Amino acid sequence: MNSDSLTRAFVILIRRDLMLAVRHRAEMANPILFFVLVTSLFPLGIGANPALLQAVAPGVIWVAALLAALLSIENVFRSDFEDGSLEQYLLSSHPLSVLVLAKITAHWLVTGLPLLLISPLLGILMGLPVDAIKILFITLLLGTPVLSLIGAVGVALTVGLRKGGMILSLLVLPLYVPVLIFASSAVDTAATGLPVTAHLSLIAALLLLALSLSPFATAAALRVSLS
Amino acid sequence: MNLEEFFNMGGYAVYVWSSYGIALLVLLVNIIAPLRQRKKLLHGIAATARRRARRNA
Amino acid sequence: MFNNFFHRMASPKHFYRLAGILIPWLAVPCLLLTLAGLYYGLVKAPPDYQQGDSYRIMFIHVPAAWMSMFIYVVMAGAGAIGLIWRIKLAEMVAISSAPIGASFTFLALVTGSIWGKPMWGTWWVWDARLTSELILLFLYLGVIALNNAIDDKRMAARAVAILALVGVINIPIIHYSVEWWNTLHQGPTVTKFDKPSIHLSMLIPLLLMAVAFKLYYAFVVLMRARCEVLDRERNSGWVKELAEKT
Amino acid sequence: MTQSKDTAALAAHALECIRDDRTLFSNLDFRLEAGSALILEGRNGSGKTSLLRILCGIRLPDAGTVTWGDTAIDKLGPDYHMHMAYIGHRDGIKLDLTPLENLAMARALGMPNDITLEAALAKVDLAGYEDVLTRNLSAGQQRRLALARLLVTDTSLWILDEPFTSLDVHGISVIEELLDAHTTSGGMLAVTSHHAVNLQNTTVQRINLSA
Repeated sequence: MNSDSLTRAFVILIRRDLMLAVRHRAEMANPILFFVLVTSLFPLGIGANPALLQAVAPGVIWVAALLAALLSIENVFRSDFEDGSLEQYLLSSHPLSVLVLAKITAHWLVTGLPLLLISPLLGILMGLPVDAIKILFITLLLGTPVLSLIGAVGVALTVGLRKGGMILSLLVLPLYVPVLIFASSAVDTAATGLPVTAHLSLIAALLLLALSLSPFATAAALRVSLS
Repeated sequence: MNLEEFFNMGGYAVYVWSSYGIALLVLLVNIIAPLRQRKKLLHGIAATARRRARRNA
Repeated sequence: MFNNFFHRMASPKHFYRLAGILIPWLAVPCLLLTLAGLYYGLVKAPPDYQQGDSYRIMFIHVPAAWMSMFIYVVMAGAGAIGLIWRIKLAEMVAISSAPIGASFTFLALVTGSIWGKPMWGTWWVWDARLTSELILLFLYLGVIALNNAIDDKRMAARAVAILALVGVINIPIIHYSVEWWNTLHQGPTVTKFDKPSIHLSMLIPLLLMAVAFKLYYAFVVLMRARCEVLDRERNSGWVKELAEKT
Repeated sequence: MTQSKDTAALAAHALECIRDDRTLFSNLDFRLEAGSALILEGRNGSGKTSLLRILCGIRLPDAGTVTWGDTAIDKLGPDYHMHMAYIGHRDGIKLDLTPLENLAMARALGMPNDITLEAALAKVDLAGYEDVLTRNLSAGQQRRLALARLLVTDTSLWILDEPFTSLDVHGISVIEELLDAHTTSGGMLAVTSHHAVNLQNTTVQRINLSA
């Protein structure tokens, strides 16, 4: 199986998913709106005291991002399962884990990236200092792919179930804990002006681990769900 | 170490005995559950076998 | 010889009979060890100079916490064996281990918070170990929920195996990140939740209880696995005969 | 159609399949050679679809093995899948893409052959619908588009589950022609169908699962 046809399949699959997403442009806005809405609920709940808001801002923004990612990860395989294309990936002459990685990359471009781009706005909303916003941006840049990769394993395990959504959060949220801890503490530390290289390198390590293991776990889970 | 002192547990009786009580409860439940399930399974299998026999007879 | 044994063991009928024989041989020593552990722990061991007698909760809490980790690893291992070599027996052991592991995790959480009450005055403390146990409980509940959600038993077992493997890779990461998080947000009032310095009189009951819990897990997982065998082999002849007899 | 046909054969050995405690079939054996077709018959729920999915390698048999050129298909993985194509109950095409985009995707997933996508569409009588959104095609046209996927990759084994569903008389004859051309040029076919599948000069095996 020569590798150039594999990379071609990888690129074509990503381009096709992006095309599909563009044709459902309205749906692309959902994760962003959810992210902004959940974040702006907290000041209403906690009160507008700037010092307090700034103290909780990293954790609040990151929990909101995490929930937005979880909400949107569900349809990475759902539509393919319903119209039968998922079976075709299993039967392709390319390794399933590569095709799965293409699907996850496309999903991240459609949902993870927008969360990233809007995060500075939320940083301002919550009164974060500028360099904390920069670090927030970097943690989301490194962290949201991890959310998509780990989430994909959960989706693959529950894609065959009628009400898979409920179980998905129970399966996936515990696995999100390390990213949440390192990322929100990175932004917190940055707000106090201390160096954050340790935090960012840990998140980067999580990303590499997820990148190398999650496609195989997701492929194995898809084979089980479709058998 | 007489009995009364033993149960008092140096004033922490509530905490120590509630912990051991809950432990005993959890461990017993995990033994009883499979026993009851086994009985239920066997009765269920026997019942379906009888029903199927009656249907064929 | 070994291959024949393994092949014979793998047949559900033989496993059911063999497990039936093994269970009492595991249950009796477990009971004896537990009684010994309780005697040495509750009666013989001296009170701690700092915590008085409340530290005796340790003899339940610590072995339960060890078991919660141990069972998850065994579950992931059995799941992997079932997934790779498609051995039904391994699948059944993995499925049967989940509720037992969840029970021990719950037990560790409850006894941990009860033990913390006299020391810190509150029922729940975001201590590193307790927080890790809480997340481990969610992982167990995820495994049990996934197993119940899938109707086909063989597919459920394979899905659970994958989830358990993903979980077992994440457990050390979660543990490390929670430890790291705990040192970060170390509140001034929270004293480090460590065991009192262990000397022999306290170590013996701890080890006795730890071994007793392992034996307990062994015979309870066999009991649950036997139920799995009956459930899966309900249509085969020997199960019907067995059902008629009882 | 210049499709290279290697001589590997698909063979089933003592296959068994159990669903909800019912044995659908057990120790099922057959061998499918180049240029021949296997037609599966049987009542609904007799396990026809399960057998096809076992032959594809999507579903694991409860006992027995499926071999492709004397190697078990689960060992081969993609090396087996490159030689086969499967069309199930669901069409496996995206309704929000055009037929050309769908076929381009199907070609990317397999080993491309040298037929153009437009020619493949013409063969299933969909010439002129290249850029119509698949959502706007009729069910019969969508089914023919799904079957057009067979033409854009170099596959010798076609596994089809009720290919003629929602096709009209004309559609059925178009597809039968394609199946016939495939088998006469050395291809292999495993198909379930309630309609009679008349193939001219190909050796046909019939297996009835509810006999």
